[in-house]
Amino acid sequence: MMKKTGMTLIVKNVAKLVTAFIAVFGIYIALTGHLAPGGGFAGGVILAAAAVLMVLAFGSGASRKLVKESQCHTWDAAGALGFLAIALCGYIGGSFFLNFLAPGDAGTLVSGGWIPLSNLAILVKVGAGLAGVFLALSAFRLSRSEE
Amino acid sequence: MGVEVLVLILIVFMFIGSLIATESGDLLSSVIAIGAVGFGLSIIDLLLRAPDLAITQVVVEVIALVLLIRLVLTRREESTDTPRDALRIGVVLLAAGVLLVAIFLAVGGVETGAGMPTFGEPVLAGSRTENGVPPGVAMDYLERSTEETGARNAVMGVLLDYRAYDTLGEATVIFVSILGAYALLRKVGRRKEVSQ
Amino acid sequence: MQASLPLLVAIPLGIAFTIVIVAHVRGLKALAGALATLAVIANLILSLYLLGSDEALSLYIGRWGPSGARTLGIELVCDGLTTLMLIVINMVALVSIVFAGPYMKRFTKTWLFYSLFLLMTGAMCAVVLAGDLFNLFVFLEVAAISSYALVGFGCESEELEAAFKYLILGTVGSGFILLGVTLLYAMTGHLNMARVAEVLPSAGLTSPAVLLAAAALLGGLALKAAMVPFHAWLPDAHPSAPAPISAMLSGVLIKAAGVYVLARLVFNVLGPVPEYATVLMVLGAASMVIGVFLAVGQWDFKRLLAYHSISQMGYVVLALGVAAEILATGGSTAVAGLCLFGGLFHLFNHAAFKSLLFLSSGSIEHQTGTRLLKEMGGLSKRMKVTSFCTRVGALSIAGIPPFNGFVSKLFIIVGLTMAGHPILATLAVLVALMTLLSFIKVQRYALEGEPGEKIEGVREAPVLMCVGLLLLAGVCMTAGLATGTIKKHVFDPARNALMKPTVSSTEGVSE
Amino acid sequence: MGVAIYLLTFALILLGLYTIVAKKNLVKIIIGVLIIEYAVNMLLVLVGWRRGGSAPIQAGESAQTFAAGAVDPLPQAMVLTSIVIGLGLVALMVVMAIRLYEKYGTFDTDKIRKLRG
Repeated sequence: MMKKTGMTLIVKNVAKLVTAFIAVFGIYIALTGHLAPGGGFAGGVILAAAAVLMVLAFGSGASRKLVKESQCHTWDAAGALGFLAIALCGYIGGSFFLNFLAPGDAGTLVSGGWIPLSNLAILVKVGAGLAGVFLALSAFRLSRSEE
Repeated sequence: MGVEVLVLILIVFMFIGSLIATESGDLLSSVIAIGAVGFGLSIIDLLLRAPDLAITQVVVEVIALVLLIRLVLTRREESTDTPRDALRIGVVLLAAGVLLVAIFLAVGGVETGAGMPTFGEPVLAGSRTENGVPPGVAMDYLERSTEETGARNAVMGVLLDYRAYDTLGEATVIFVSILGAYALLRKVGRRKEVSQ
Repeated sequence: MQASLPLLVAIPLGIAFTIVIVAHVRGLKALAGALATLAVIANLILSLYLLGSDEALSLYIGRWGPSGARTLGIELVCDGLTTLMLIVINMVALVSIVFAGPYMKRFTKTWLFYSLFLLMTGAMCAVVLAGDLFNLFVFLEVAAISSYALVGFGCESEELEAAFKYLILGTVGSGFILLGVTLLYAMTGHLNMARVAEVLPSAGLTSPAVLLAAAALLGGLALKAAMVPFHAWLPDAHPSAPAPISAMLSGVLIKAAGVYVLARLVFNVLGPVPEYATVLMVLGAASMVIGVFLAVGQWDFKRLLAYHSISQMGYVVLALGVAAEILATGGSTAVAGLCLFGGLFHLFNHAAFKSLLFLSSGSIEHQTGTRLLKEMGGLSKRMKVTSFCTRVGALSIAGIPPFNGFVSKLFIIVGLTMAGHPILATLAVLVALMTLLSFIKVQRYALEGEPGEKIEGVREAPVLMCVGLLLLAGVCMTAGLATGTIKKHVFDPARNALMKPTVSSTEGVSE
Repeated sequence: MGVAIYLLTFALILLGLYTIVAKKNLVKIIIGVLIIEYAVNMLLVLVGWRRGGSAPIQAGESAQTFAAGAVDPLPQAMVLTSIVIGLGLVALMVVMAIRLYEKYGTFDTDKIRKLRG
């Protein structure tokens, strides 16, 4: 029960710090997607990379206590649903996928109408989805080894 | 000129990397070689002025490599080198030869205007105007994206506004494959007991 | 009416996402099936509603309509052919999902199944609605990826093996389709199908680069449609999937993602050129003949059905190819129309009877636990409804007069003869006879005779499964008799959509 | 120069195809798919590039100047989508291959052959 999982204490502590930075960077990349290179998808993958680091450093058991796979599913679906909802909101303005928000001042964070929102939805979707796959894969053991 | 030379060198590098990945006897080296190919592609993206792609390619490459290494490490015993099947390879080479000729015709027909546009002179730049092919939609995106969508990054403008519906498809693709991965990771797909 | 087009995609996708959330809420897991059924019913109603429009509908996503000679946004097009495909997709989807209710009880985590099923259905609707090459590719991928996962849903070793094979070949096909789209974009600077079709002649309809693009596209799509040199994955993948998915794959997916796109590209985008027509005719004739030869020797019921799918789709592609040839060489449009009607009607009929047969085989497998014909026998005494439906499906596919398969095969054969291809027509007749022979075997071994030891104590399938079967049997029996009415309302618009030069209705819009 | 670049890209596609057809190891087959994917994505970026072009991110210049000098954003948007599709496929292929390994104990396609083909 007390079997040590994951890597050494140094790695774990560094990983704790770095994971936070990576996650913040992923969110930053996604939110500034309409201004600079990047976008929701790249941000989401970076977010998932933070989860990968966590799984590698702490082992799958400890990570799964922190983040449950079912939560990943739910957030994954919620992100997708959010993006679809943005699309359907277009009907308020008259048509599917209508970007009816004002474009705003090009170059500022709040510009591009719904583009930042879409990026956010994709960030949540991709990040949660890929993190979930990693958790599932890290927990997967060949059944023959259990015998 | 400089960019083209660099791109050519990088493509040669990618080709060699792919060849190593294909022919290497050790699976882990294969996977790492293909990772190098991916990073080569992301540098090409950078050289060809596609920073969005470069970033995405790098992060995706990292994730794909982790996945592939996870796959290779699954294996317990060293797998034997795969035997070659002469007939199969012969067929492939033949088909490849025929295709190469066709491709050469297509790319080489530049002078007559019947082939692909010359590298570096896309339809966007008006290379086909005299044949009656106008610059296409790309010009409109560049001219109007900032004004109409408010996104300075024209790629994001295209991706999330002009062609947002594609992006819905893209989000769905990743959703589907993740869901599919979960579905295939189930230990027990079918309950064994007979109904009734 | 236009505004409802995106809903055909948004409803299944939205419900599929919702199912995943709902499945993680305690006590709501059982809702997945009901939600999915509702979504498919809504889609079917929508597509029947679209049948009421006389002209082709076109919708630009967002506010990005045509500007001058260019189309910035993505266009959804709903003409006669699209409506036909939408009805086929949603009809088979509805029956399959009703059937899946009891059938999927043996599987674990069925909410994954329902979600993937809806994603596949929604993506196929998106494929047939797409008026844009890249959009078409994206949704082809969604449909394909969900089908890869669904083929392996049982997680047995054979199923995973088939799924992997299918995945690899399917992905190669997609790669070539994307290559073709890339080349077309490089040549024309457009992605909108109608615009590409407009600009393509100035790049030369049969110039080397366009031919290369067409070769990549046709090759990739032939792989998706499992035409003969590229058919290796189908006889593994279709039988391995759970029965409702087999029905969806054979009944709909190879049509929506393969034959439909082939037809759309050849007739509406690349233009019916003799070269492509020849390709289609060769692919079609080869699939038709080789598929049936491979089918005759099979003893696994589902595998036999899978090979017949190749053969029957060969009929459709052959008819389309002959029609393209006539249109390309400037022959009689009446004959071309006849071939097209035969081909499209056969596509519809195949969707009905092949889904019916796959679902019947699923019902038999569910009750008896075997797929081998030799282990069955005497089922007509034990499973009356299933046997009746199997008979109806077998008679339809074999082309026995009052059933729908007869009518469409007749039209194809007459069309081939009138188009001056008596040899092909003879081949078609021979293949029909072989099909009949093969299904006599099914009747003889599975349904007639004395019950084998495995069959003792077998009971009829659950009610919902029988309801699904009877629905499709009804379609098979009425479609042949009501050919005239259906032709006028469904198939004539579909045929006209293929016979006019461009896919879109944009030329009607004056800018 | 341009022709050489195009030809090498096509050669890369063919190399991927060769890998898929001739190799009998699941990992190698997956690598073949990846090679095809890279090559097609690269071709898309190549056809959108214009000599001396700038990145399609408008900094401060007028729309006309920007449009006259930037590379084509549409293929880039397409590649972005295509990369995502590729990642999804990799995830699915890896999962399938792991499951196949679990069932058969090998990556060799010759030994993974319960189906009659």
